[in-house]
Amino acid sequence: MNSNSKETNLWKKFLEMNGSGVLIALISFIILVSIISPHITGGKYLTWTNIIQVFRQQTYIGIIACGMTFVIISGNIDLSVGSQLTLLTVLCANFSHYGNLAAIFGTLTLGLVLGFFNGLFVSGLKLNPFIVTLGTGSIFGALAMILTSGFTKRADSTLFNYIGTGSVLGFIPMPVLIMLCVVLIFAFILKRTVFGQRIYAIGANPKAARYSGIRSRAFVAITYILSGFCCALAAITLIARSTSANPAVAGGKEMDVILSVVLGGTSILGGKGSIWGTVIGFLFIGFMSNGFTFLNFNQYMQWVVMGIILVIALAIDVYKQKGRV
Amino acid sequence: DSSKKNTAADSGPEKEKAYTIGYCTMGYSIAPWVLFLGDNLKAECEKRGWKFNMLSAEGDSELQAEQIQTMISKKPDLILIFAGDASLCVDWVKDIDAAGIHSVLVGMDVKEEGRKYATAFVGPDQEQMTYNVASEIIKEYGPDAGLTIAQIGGVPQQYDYIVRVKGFNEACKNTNYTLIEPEWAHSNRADAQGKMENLLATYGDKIDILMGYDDDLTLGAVAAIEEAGLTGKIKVYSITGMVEALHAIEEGRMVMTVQNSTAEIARVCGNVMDKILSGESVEYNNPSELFYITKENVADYKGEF
Amino acid sequence: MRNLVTDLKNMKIGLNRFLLSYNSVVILLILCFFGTFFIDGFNNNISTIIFDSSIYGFMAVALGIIMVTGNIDLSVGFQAAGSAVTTVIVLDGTGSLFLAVVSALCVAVLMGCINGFTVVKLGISPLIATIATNYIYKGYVYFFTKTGAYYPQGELRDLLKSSFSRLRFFDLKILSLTIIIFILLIVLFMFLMRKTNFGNAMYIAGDNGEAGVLSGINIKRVSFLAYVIGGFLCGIAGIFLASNSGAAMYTQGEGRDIFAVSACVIGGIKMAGGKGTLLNILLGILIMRVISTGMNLMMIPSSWVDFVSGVLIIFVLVIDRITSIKKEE
Amino acid sequence: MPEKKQPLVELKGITKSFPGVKALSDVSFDIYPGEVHALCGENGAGKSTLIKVMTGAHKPDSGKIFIDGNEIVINSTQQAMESGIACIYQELSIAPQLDVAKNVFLGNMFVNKAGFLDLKKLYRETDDILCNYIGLKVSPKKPAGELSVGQQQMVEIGRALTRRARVIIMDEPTSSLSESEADTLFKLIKMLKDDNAAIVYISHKLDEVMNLADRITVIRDGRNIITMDTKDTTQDELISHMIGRTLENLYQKVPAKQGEKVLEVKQLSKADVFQNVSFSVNKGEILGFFGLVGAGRSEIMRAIFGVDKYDAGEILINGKKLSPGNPACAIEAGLGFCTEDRKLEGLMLRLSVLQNMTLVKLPAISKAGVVNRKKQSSLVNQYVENISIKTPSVHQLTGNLSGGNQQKVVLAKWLMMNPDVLIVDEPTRGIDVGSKSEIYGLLGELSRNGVAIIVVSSEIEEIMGICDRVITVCEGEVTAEMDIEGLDCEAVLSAALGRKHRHNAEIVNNTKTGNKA
Ligand SMILES: Nc1ncnc2c1ncn2[C@@H]1O[C@H](COP(=O)(O)OP(=O)(O)OP(=O)(O)O)[C@@H](O)[C@H]1O
Ligand SMILES: Nc1ncnc2c1ncn2[C@@H]1O[C@H](COP(=O)(O)OP(=O)(O)OP(=O)(O)O)[C@@H](O)[C@H]1O
Ligand SMILES: [Mg+2]
Ligand SMILES: [Mg+2]
Repeated sequence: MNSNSKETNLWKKFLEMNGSGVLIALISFIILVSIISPHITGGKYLTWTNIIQVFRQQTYIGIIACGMTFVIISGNIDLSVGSQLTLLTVLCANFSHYGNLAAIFGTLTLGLVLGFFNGLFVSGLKLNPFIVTLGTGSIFGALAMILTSGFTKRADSTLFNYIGTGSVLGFIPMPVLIMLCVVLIFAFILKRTVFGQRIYAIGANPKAARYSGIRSRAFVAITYILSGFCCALAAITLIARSTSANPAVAGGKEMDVILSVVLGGTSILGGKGSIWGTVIGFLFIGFMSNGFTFLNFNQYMQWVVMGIILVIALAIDVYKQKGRV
Repeated sequence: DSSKKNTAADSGPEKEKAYTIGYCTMGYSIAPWVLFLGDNLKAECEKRGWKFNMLSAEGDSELQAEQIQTMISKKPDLILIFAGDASLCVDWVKDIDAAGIHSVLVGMDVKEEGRKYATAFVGPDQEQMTYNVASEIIKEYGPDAGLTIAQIGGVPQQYDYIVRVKGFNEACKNTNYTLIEPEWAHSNRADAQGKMENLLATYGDKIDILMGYDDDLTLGAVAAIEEAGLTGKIKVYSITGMVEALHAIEEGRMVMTVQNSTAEIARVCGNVMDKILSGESVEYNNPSELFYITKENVADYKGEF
Repeated sequence: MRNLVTDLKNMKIGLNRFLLSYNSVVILLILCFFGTFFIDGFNNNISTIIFDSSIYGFMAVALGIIMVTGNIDLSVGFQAAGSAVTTVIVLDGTGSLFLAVVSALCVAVLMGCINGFTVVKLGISPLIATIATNYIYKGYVYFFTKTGAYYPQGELRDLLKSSFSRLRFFDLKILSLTIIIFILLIVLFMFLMRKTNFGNAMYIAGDNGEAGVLSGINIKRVSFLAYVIGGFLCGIAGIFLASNSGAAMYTQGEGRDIFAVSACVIGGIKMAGGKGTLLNILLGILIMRVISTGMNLMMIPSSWVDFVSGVLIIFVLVIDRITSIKKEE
Repeated sequence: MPEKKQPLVELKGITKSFPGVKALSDVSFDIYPGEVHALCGENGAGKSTLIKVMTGAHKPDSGKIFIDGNEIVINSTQQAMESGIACIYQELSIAPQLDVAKNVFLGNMFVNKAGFLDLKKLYRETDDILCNYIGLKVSPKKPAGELSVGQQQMVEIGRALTRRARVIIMDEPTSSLSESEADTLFKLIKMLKDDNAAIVYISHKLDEVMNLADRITVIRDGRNIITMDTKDTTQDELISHMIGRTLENLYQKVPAKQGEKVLEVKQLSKADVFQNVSFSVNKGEILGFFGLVGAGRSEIMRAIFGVDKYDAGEILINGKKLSPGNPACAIEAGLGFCTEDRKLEGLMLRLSVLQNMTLVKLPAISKAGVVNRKKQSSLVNQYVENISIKTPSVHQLTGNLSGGNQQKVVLAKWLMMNPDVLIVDEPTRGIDVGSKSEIYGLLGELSRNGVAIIVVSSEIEEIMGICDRVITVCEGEVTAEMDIEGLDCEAVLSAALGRKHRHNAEIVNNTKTGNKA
């Protein structure tokens, strides 16, 4: 190993960190917007309320992304989360008419069930995760339509109002608090527990994992169940906030989720990644769409710019991975 | 010319013939309003003991074009169309006409060049609807009040939203109002709330008026306004007329909504279909009444959903 | 002469391969049987099914070719829509159909290059890369279609309509220009993929790219070109889409990628790459179209179509799995 | 070698470093037409890297490359091939779904005038090569993935032949070849020599090297040590050059006292893989499993460990029956299994040394599922020292370690769970003598600590050197079980060959025990 000076070492460490490339892109984007926006819309971008707002808007993406991180690290993918979220919000809205507990527990259980189905197909029957979850996705989505026949369901419950609009210490909104809890717990599981460590192993080399006595299939199934659970949790916060659910709710949200995870430096090949990176990922997306409002961009501008920024951010991450296996 | 078309007159004397009505909608479940339109039309037909066949394109005009063809090949007595795109609809009514079937446009009219092929149009002029809302605003504050107006819509490429935005902006042309780029919530109330938060974070109380193009979404935005404690400061105008919206108006969280009543449309449509199928001639335009609901008259109405 | 012999031999091999992917054939036959006997108006719609299959087929084939090289492209839909928009813009501006077509193809190929660049040169994982580029193409399409369907004025529109998808020989829908060109292209690319060095390299790229590189094949170029070809095919799709509805629309791009993926998978293309023929894809497309048209004819809500195709995808995978287990034993 | 002739390829002062490792520093190497030039060195010495520089798979940081005396810069593998350099890489590079023929001619397919593939010629030529050169009796149309590892290796050798190259590089070609296959290879090499081709030969099987090579170049830690003519050197001298110290006897066996029976296998059978395998191992015993490649030993071990299913028979550990088809249970019962293929079955190449080593141990060093980080790293560091794993840090990705060190990481993983029975399959395949002796030492120490060890190996000396007892397997059947005491290779070999192929035994015998001086 050749010796280098302290700060370059620090710099190296920073680059080694998952999603640091995106972090760079994010920071520069924020700076750019906060400089430009006053001249365009006169809006102050970098304010506490705005930051909190981004967190709150990304709550449900964030929660799902945490689950997705597990799935992707274990070398699989779940394209059905969008439809799961839709189905679960719709169901949650229905349940809410039978009382809070029914709503919350009903939704969570069903989340687990949906996840279980994916897990069954992927690790039980060893089917290709990408395609299977594509399939289950369209099934769940269709179910949401069929069950509701498209009708917007409305949830009414005081507890929900509290979850949706309440806040802790007066400045941390309830949904954000829930998300933070999920983030911390999942980060802990991933980094510090046997389960987490073995998820990495499975993603890196399933065969070797099996030869080391890891019950890979069970573990993979569990990651999907976790993902389903997260969707349920997200559905609850979503309902709590908007008190209404229609089957159009979460069309295409899975893309946002996957982008968040991958932007965070989690390898789509599995075996590498972190929750911390995922947090950067979904904040990045949140700050972007929020920033576009500050720049008074219209939809097509947003899409073009978003696409370009994404490519750049991802390219940076690839570039700094060069030379490492 | 509806003479050559097969009507009760030439399809047998019996009055109580069970007709089949084909309904091609741009999307059954993409928004509550569309859904209720479908259900009410269905009710109208079944009330008369007619068969009601629905094909829904879920927002995909390409698919709707296919479904029109499918519907034609089914040879119903009359085809109702809630068009996803007024200009493409020209071709559709042409084909339907060529197949010798009556076509009635519901909720959304076809472009001029198509009107000679269609038998009738039922429903409000959506462009006019938002135009009128804007006129109300102008009447209220005057054209040079320098208002800042935020807009929130559903799906950017969905035709009914496109015309609504168009109508509103037309009306605002010769004023000195500043219209912020519309935000699109993709038929998701939570998103609408988020978008509104962003707008508030950006413009704060600079925003004088919010124009919402669908109550379901408007209500999301209203929630955001409440949280920001700007209720009453920001005047909220909207359309469709949901129950919740009427409550909001009563409680002063919204100023106005337009009840574009699907029941009303369906009722008128029913009468029109009766006429057509019994061979009578009908006006092309059959406007359904629009109700502009404000605090004053809100008590007289009850929302549909 | 010799070549002829070998050609014939390979045709035979091709036939065998075709029959090896029998599960999709069986599914298709069953569906058609069901359709002809239980859905009235199905037979009159067969030509329509084939017609639509070929229009959407271009995109599926584009994706399939890319999948063979072990990559994926989730932006086929908006590449096609992009080409459609370009066709209309140029036609509207210049009034020259020729220019319109040429520029549409150029734009589409350019999009393909962009994808190729992000995946191959920048080395971003294809799934993510094409999700990202998709935003760009989306933006481009939406910019022109944001006020609804965008079409050239007056008789130019009729020109556009009558020029491509409405062109037929002997006024038979089954002999539409669309279908003929589609079949020609399929044959052409099948030939390319089976009989040329380039095609062979595509399979190597998907099978074990590293090995290819070590034995001096320029795998990167192959994968890149696959994306370019994909773009080109989407370009053609776009032109026919534009001509079919005489306009460019945002919805021409929405959700097509999912259709394409499903078609490829149901046909039997492997995600891992290195396997599958265009015949597989063809089957997949037909199956998808038969289902959606059939259910339309039965007046079944289109959400059920999604449901069924979802079930079908999983079903096919399960069958696949079982047969592969059988092979192992 | 006739020195006046001009070297075909000459490397001068090649330097190459990877992040964290300096693989090559100022290495020079030359090769003349008609000679076999062996390249020797420990794992991680830089052999593969050097030849990858020669074939354009790696770009050197500095240094010159001359071909026929004039300097060139090799930018791509393609360019290297055009200038007549072909290579059989250490890691298999087979396209599994393509058929054999297309694999043999990978990258230089026949194209007719029209520009289309000439498949007829392809299969004709392939047939010719398979029969006349590499003696492989498989259909050219069979997917390469269905061949055995050895056969795949032969396909790659065939690939190198089709290039009509002037320089053919072979990086550990025999590591997964059966004796007969290896024999064909040696014949091939002789033939190529006579065609005045130059061959660079890398192998850890030093007897092969001594037999084949005209010259030997030794590199250590990425530096030139010496280049010498084979005829003026001995194997021991070579070894001392390689590891920088003289290695007194590779196998010093300190007999361990044996305890009671730990593992007992009764009538284990699996249709047409192995039949009625019965044996048992005691505490502190090292039991050898000898057989030719493809005899079915790995399958037996995999079945015991529960990776594969088996049809009949039962397995007892400490008298308790082991439930089949579940490695997790086997591990709980105190069984450890160090597989034959490191990269595929042993390691997570994209994970760190630390993560790899503690994979099995994790539950033991964690409370309520939460890993105790301190214990983890201290444990790992301790093992890294004890079995001297060469790595910049415990956080280095195992993919960047060299073969020997990777193997040690795998071993460490199993040592950590301190097993009652440890199965090691080909523990020293592709591993240098230095590490070899260390690994043997390790196994011996384990046995003295009362661990029962099963060693699967294709190298007779290994068996003779470290085992107390040997079981020979031939075509899935146990043909003999003998104590090593006063046993000679002959008996073991002929037992392994099932007596039928007496003649074949001679060949193997010669190549194996030929030059043990
Ligand atoms: N891609 C790589 N990235 C980082 N380090 C590498 C890479 N390839 C090789 N190395 C390092 O370079 C050194 C030389 O590796 P090389 O494979 O040439 O050794 P070798 O002599 O071939 O060993 P073996 O006999 O086990 O094959 C080793 O320390 C290895 O860790
Ligand atoms: N990758 C493979 N594909 C197909 N058959 C294989 C493969 N590897 C081994 N075999 C076959 O399985 C049987 C047992 O192989 P196995 O490797 O277990 O033998 P072995 O005695 O362990 O030899 P080795 O020295 O390689 O361990 C043999 O018939 C062999 O040809
Ligand atoms: Mg090596
Ligand atoms: Mg073995």
